[in-house]
Amino acid sequence: MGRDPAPATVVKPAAATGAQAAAAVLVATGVAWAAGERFVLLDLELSVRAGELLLISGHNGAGKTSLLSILRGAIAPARGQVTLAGVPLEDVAADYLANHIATLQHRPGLYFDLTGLENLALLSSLVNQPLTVTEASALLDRVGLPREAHQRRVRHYSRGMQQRTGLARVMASGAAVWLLDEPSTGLDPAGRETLSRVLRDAAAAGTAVLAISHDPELLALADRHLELRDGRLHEAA
Amino acid sequence: MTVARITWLLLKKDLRIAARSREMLGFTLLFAVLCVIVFAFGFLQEGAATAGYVPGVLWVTLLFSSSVSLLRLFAPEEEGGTLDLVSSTAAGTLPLFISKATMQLLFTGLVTVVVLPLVLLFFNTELKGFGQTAAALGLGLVGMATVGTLCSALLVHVRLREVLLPLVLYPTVAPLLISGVKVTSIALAEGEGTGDWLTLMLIFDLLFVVASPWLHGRALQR
Amino acid sequence: MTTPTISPTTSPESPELAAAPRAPVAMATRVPVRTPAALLVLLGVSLALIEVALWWIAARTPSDIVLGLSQKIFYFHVGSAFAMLLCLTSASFLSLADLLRPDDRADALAQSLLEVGVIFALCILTSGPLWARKAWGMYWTWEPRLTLTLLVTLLAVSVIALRAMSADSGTGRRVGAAMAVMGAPASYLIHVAVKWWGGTHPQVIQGGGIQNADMRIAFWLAVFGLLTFAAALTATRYRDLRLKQRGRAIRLNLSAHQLRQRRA
Amino acid sequence: MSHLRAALLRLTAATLLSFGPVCAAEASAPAAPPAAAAPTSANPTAAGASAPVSTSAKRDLSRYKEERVPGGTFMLAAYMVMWALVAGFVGRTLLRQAKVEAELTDLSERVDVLTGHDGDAT
Repeated sequence: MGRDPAPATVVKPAAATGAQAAAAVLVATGVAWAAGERFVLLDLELSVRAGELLLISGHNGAGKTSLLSILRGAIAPARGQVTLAGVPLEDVAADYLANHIATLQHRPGLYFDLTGLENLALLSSLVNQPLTVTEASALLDRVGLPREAHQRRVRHYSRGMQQRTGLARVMASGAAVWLLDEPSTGLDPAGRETLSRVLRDAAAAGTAVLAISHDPELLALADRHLELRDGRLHEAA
Repeated sequence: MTVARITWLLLKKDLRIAARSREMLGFTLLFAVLCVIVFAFGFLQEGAATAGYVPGVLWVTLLFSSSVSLLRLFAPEEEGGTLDLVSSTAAGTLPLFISKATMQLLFTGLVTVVVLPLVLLFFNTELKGFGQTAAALGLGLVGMATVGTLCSALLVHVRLREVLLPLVLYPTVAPLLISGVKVTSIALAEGEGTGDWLTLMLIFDLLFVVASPWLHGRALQR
Repeated sequence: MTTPTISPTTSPESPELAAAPRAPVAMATRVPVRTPAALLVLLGVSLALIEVALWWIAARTPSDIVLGLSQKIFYFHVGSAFAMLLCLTSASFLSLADLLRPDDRADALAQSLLEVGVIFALCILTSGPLWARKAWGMYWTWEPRLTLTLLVTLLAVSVIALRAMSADSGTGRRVGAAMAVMGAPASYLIHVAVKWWGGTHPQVIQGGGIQNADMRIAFWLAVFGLLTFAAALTATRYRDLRLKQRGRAIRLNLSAHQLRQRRA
Repeated sequence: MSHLRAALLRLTAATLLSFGPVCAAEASAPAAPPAAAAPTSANPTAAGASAPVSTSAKRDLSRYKEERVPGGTFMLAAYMVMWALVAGFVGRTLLRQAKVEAELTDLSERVDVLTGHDGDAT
């Protein structure tokens, strides 16, 4: 590995008011979001701390994906606000946001007509973390992408391989917050193993990892497990 | 500096993707050729296609084929879900816009290079006033590429955009189209007085080149 | 007019929600639930002007030597054209304002102006050809002013359709606004098209003006009548859209209330 | 809303009334060559002095002798279509407005029930 995939010191914590507050990187207060004329999220409170692996689950249509979009600043909440290191998201410049929050969604966030290596090289230079070929290659090795696939186009990857490459993109971004939507989709048992290891390592290195998942393997690993119900987050049993 | 660097990165990527999916360019060229042939059929009079239709056929073919390629302009981003990643760069949305507009310009430029001789050949016309025609085509393509990229970007997440794209694009580029046809017909007839039309096209180009990236940034903000 | 009264106190907005930093949708300020008197006055003035104009046209203006009675469409045709251009260009500017700083009022006003503009455009597009059949010997020519008017109308209709299709999504609103802004140069061109492209459209106002006093009076009566009428129509539509925004906000608040009740 | 409706009816009626005699005059008049078109009955005084709209000068008049386009009818048709368009728009607006108003009444009642307010609390 050329460098640590997730330097923890990128985001400076806000003025410390206590041990907990100091470590909270991404905080949502009173967040509400409506689909059409119905509130899906309401009075939602959440704080994601640096170095923790936080899992969110909830039934279909509970608003998990919308919550993720709000947390990464893609859509503005109807009410309430989200702060990144104490700064409201709407005041954070788009590129700063892109540098500090990395997301993995249903689509892997890759160009299908570029190879895995080219994707990593391009997308990492966009967030000011340019990777050398060796570094990119090492990352792809780390997520378990076969060597011969590095130079193939992503279009010819299987769903699981695309997911792995997407994970490598998140690791390459060097972001302090990871937001992952169902990261284990399409992964085989070995892939899940890899995913668990990568997330644990990232959290250990100080990254705040928030994943939407129902994967028991990840649940066993998580520091906290919250359930999204009735528009709010509850401690899961 | 950042703008230039990121734009180059994105443009290089687009060129690479275009080179790897050559089918797209090939099919667009085929479509343009087909357009010309169909127009020739449509305007057949007493067994010969009439030369008077050359400017119209040329410009309308260019407009149609540019709409076809505009509908695919953001396809690589949509397919892999990278639009968010490339539109939130340190230089904002500008590099994305410039790289896409450049791609569209290159694309339609290539189509023009193929279509122009073909139209002249099919309609038995000699190319006179080449300078004026080239200037009009150049100005027209620049304007159409910038406005087209804006339309394409606006409609990425919109349902029924295949229908909506022409509805926005054609009224907006109508001034360019009308003056382009005028200049071409004057030039082909070796007439005088294309200067005013070219100036008009230049004014609209300037307006489009300045306004389109700005509107793009405003409309796609978070 | 029978209108419901919705007093601010009946809003289910709980204090903590009211204090939330961002309003959800369209909560902004007062909505005129009663038809404002000004609107009725405007409507009355416009209708009176139009009736006087009609009478003046029928009774006082001369008949054209060549065109006969068909020339008498001129007054309302040009009046409608003024109204259309005014509506569509102001819709473009308001859309621009909404893009710069999202404002529900600007959005609603732009929407109503677009709709009224389209209605007047349709008026022009029917009265024009009927006049042209007599004057030019055909219903339609590909004359720049006609062509551009048709194109701009199509653009405006597609913006309205886009908004209707995308309900109240932010994307639809921004895209629609950008589309409306893009129509502005074409709208301006309609105004100058005849001069630049040398179309056959008569240039009565720009070239020389109207000589006959009765014709001039009828003309300005029709123009002001139609402009005020357009304003009244826009105001009516605007009020409707604002009421709709208000209804949406109330329904949102109701849903918040229900969600909280379910939790308790 | 009744104001609007009444006003619209009046307007349409006025249009028809004011143009009725004019058109009848043209229809009944013998199809004279347009160059010599007589001033309409409604307008005996002004016509002699009137200048036609400036565009008529260039026109080739011969065609009109043969063609005889019923200009008055066309004009009336144009006015009718225009008012029909406007009336359609206004009608639709009124319908939509009535719907929105009914909805708002319903909503405010529901809100009152939920919050325990009296209906007329102001």
